[in-house]
Amino acid sequence: MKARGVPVFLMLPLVLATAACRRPAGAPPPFTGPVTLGGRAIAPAALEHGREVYTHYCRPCHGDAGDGKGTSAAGLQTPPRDLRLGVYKFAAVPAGQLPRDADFVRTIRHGLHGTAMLAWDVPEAELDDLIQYIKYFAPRWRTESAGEAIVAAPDPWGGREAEAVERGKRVYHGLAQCAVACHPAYATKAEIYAFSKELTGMEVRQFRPDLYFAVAKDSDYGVKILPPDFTFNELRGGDTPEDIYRAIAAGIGGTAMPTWKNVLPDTDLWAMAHYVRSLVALRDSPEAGALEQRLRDQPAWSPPPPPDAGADTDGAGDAGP
Amino acid sequence: MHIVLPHDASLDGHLVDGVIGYLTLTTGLAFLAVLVFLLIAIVFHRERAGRTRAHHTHGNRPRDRALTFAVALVMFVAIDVTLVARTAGELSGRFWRYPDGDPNALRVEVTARQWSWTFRTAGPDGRFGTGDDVVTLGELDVPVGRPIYLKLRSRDVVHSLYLPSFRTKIDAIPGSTTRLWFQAQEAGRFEIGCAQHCGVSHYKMRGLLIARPEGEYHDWLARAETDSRLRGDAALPVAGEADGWDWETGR
Amino acid sequence: MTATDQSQGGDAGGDAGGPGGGPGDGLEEIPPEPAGFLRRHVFSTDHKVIGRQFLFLGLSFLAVGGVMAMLIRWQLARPGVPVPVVGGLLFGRAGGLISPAAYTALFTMHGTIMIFFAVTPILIGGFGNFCLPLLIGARDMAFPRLNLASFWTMAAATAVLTASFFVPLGPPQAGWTAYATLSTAIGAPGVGQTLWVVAIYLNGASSVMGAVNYITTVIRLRAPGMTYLRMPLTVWGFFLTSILNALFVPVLAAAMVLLFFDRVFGTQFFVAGTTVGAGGDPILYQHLFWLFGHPEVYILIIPAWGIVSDLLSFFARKPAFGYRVTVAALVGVVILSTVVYGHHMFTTGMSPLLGESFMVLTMIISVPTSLLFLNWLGTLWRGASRMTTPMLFCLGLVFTFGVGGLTGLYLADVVADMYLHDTYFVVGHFHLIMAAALLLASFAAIYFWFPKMFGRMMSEALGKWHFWPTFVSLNVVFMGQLLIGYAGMQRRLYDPSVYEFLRPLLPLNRFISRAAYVLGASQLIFVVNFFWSLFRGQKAPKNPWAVGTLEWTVASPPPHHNFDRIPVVVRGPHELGHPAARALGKDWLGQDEGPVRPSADNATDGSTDGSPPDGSTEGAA
Amino acid sequence: MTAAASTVPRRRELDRAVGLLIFLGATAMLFAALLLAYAILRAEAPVWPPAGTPPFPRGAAAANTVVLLAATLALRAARSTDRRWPALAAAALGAAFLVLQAALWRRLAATHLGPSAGALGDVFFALSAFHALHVLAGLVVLAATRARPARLLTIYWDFVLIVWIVIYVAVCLL
Repeated sequence: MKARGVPVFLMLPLVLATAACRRPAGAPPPFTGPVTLGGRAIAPAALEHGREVYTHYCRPCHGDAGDGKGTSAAGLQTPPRDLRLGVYKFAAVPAGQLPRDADFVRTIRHGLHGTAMLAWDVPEAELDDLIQYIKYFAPRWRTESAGEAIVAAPDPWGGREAEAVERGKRVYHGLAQCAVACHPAYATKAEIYAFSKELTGMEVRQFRPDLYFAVAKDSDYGVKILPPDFTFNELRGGDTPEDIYRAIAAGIGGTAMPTWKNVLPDTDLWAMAHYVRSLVALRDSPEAGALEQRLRDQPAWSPPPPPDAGADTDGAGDAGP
Repeated sequence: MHIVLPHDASLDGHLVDGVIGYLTLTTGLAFLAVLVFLLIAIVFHRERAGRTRAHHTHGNRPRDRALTFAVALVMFVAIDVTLVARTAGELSGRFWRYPDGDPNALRVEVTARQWSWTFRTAGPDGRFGTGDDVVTLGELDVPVGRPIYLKLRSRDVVHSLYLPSFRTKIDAIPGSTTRLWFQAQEAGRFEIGCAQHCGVSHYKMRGLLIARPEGEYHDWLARAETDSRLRGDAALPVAGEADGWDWETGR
Repeated sequence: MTATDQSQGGDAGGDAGGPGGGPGDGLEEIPPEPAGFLRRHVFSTDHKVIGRQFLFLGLSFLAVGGVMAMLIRWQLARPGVPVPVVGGLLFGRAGGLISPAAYTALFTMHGTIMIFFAVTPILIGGFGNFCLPLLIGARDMAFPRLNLASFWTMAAATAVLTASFFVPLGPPQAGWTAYATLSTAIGAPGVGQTLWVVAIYLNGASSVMGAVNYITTVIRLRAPGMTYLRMPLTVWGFFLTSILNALFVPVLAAAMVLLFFDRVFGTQFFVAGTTVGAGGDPILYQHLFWLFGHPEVYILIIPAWGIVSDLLSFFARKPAFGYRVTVAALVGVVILSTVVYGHHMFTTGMSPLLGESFMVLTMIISVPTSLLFLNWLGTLWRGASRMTTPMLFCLGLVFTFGVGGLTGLYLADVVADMYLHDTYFVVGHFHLIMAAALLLASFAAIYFWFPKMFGRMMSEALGKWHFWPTFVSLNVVFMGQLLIGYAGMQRRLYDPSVYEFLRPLLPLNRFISRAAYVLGASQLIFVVNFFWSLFRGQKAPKNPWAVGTLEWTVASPPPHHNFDRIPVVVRGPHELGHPAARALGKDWLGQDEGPVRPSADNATDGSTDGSPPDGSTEGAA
Repeated sequence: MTAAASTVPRRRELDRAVGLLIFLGATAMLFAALLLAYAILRAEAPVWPPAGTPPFPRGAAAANTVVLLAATLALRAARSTDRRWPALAAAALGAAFLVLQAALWRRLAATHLGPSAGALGDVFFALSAFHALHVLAGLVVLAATRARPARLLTIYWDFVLIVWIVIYVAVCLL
């Protein structure tokens, strides 16, 4: 009867040998020596460990090759990042520069809201290896280093949030002109005209027809990206005033959202952050519907007569002709 | 401690609760009887002074056998048979009577993947695969008081759409389509879970079901349709690849 | 085949057969005891040595699986908090806390180890091997070398499984059921899952080798007079379990073969979804798995039922009530167990007709099980129970099995299952049956046969100290799981607080975890008792429990060849409290105990089992 | 003593026959489960063989069947003679069967019928490869008995042949 055990024992080495020799297509080869990433030499053991962590948490979407084409990726509404590009949306560095490790940590631990990028519970102790492995996918990291961090100035509006929101509304529509070609507007045309004239001295005489909707913009990721409608969409990078400040100040890498830091004074950036935050608070509330209704029902607006008519009408926007 | 069933927001959840309650009652009584019998046997029929010898019987007499079979049969009829009868009726009358021909039902295509849910409704025109399809990630918006008819597929591994507040769940399986229907009876936000182990982050696969009164749902749908259109969601591949989701025939 | 080689040298043992005639008569040579340490203790073909090896293997893995359970409970009580004491050692890379990946691996390996590498070796491998030949009056198994191969195949399986902890990407993480496609390359790219498949296949090979051996042994090697209806119920348990093993473990093996091909050769039997070109079917895996998996539940529990049926009779000092009905019930369960597996798949969208059929069949299985249960109660009724440690564990099993069995009805019902499926209710239910009941049966068996296995008694006092905390905490843990599941908590969640509706359950989870630690800690009493008794225990007499089955007619521990003379069996296994024995100054009669004058008391009972001493000489051939 | 000496091996032989039957029953369950998997996959497929599958080389597989049949017959012949050559022929034919199967797999893999190419190739490869392992086991036992086959080995060999014929008919012909 012993003979019946024989096939089993015969199979064993065969089985183990064949089992061990399959490697996922496209995955980086085994690491043999240290790799310099972002100016730091990373040990091969750390990268191999990073590969394990990556495979456990990231692989279904971002894929073995880091190309954002994992098994589960197809059909995702916000496509998973192609990590080979070395372009990242959310980081506290000027848009287009490489993020700092703290930015990776924030994105991995807190996720990107409204996407399949959830807040993963990768243990703190394993995060660094994972981040270095993620960097390995992008050749940029072997020659460049992370950008200078954009440090948030202290919020100058503490205790004066209502004032901040009011100022932010003006900056959003009048100074930063967010609604000109990207974001939806949240003010009447007359208001926007007035804000713009007040803050820049320029007269906005023409509006795009779909002023109250966002406009999909080209991006470096090969897909069009729709800027969020703050009263309807979740903000990917988080919706605390700090998160919003960061997104405004640093910009969104690879997209049309530029870096505003040093373009506008910090007071105004914070004011916009508070304003956007106030819009986010409307989400799924009757007030959002009311605002929408008010904008839809605003009286037909036509630009005031050319400048010779009068130079100092800085009154309310609805002081139309 | 807080051990209650989750809040029931569904049309038929009380039937499930009824079955569970009925089972708890009947099996509880049966077990109580067993326990009493067991305790008597243990306490009084144990070896002690004055009781050194057991009653010698093999329990093979017709009387013994008749008694055993009778008790087993009574239990079977009292619990199992009534339960099966009740369940079969509820299944054919409610849970397995899918609203195939019901024009009022809201049809939703659910795609499960590691580790999120995608919900696609047909949008205002009522047809899938057109530009006004509404696609949402992790959030299922439904009207109150209408049958919600889900068809599910999975991109990668087996998942299970679990609606604790609606007392139901159904697996999403790669390569085939499963279905489920339920109806929300009240507005509110309810959690959607994944019940089938689907990998390391299985526990993260949480979704939200938002039930709105019909009017609010309408407003939401219009807004979401615009959003989906601007985003170009209609171009997204769905889990079923090219063959489409067959809403006409049963499965 | 090889037993003959060994037996050729033996003397013919002229008087071995005894008076009854039959196949053992004059033909069973006493095989010589092998010489050398390796031959005697490591690569022995002696069923008693192999049984002890299986027992030690199973107990070691029981400890490993138990520690894993404690870690799982730690995570559920304190999500994301580093594990005290052992955290740095086990999860150093994650900073001493259990990461989601580690947690997934933990519950996968906990289930795998407990079912395939703890309970199976302890009950079927350990006690099956040790008891079967002794209880039917044989010198060894029918195929001793196959028996040896069976153990070492199991050992190879454990080695492969252990190896999976040390490969890149770590141990398997697809759950003990390893549902496709999570267990294919789509969800589990690592080598660990492949090793798991190999380990389960080897484990199955070991089980089938054991089953071939057990069935042949029971069919061919019963002592003269040991008719099927005089076999102890323990033997019936192992016999029926072996039949299920031989029939259904191959189905699991087939699933493993196909899964192996999917993983290694790139076939697509179970692969579907986005990556599929042609049609694989993940549900096919579930069908194959549960076609095996449901009988597996009975494969594990039937030996426990057999053992408990015997032990209840022994310690109630009363014949097993309705022996034939019990046997018929066991056979009925075996037959029905093959056609009910679909109740594991109610939520896979099976057709209504199929779903209702499986529901009805599953409900029908409650008839034989309740007959069995009622017979246990009948055995206890009007007995003179001796509350020894094995008896306490048996009574504990009766209790937990009652709860576990009744909660099965919730899951057999399609409507209730829609809500309860894949929640902790399922976990509680099968832990009550598979963990609590099997653990209690294993302990009962260990306390009962320890004297025969090792020649020393275990401490009764420590045994009772072991029983009470075990029994209480066991029930708290698993009934707590039932409650948690009733409140809606899904299985296999790393951190339930992700769900708002589960957050109020945290205090109960903490409470369950504490009970689980008590359960774990009380096993230390058993460990102490076991090893202390092994070396320091009181020497065991031949028949410390005063019962009549054949293993108690030989020395403790039995000699290499078990029986100097193959016994001739004249009566059933449970002649306790027998009036005829009164004349002999005791309350039991041995199965091979010479002719006893049938007494009037016996006749009035209408008993058919106490058949005339020389009535049956049914040969095994 | 002579009587005893003649009965003990007979009893052992019977023990082994019982054991072998149970073992073959278990193995039959294994192949039955594999064939069941095949049947389910086939029943679920809209067309069979799946669209785009090249025609199966039935002739080559039939030739292998003949070789295995010849091996079985040779083994049977070896039981009724004292000569060594039928058993050696059986061993050679069995080995030839394995070599031919390997050649067939290579050929199939080259023509998009190998594993991972499609359902038909998957099924044939899995079933035939697993069956080949059983043929290999038979060869090992034959070698272990130094080409003096026991009766039980011929039963096992018959079983392996029957399994192969079932696989051939079910996968290649139907």
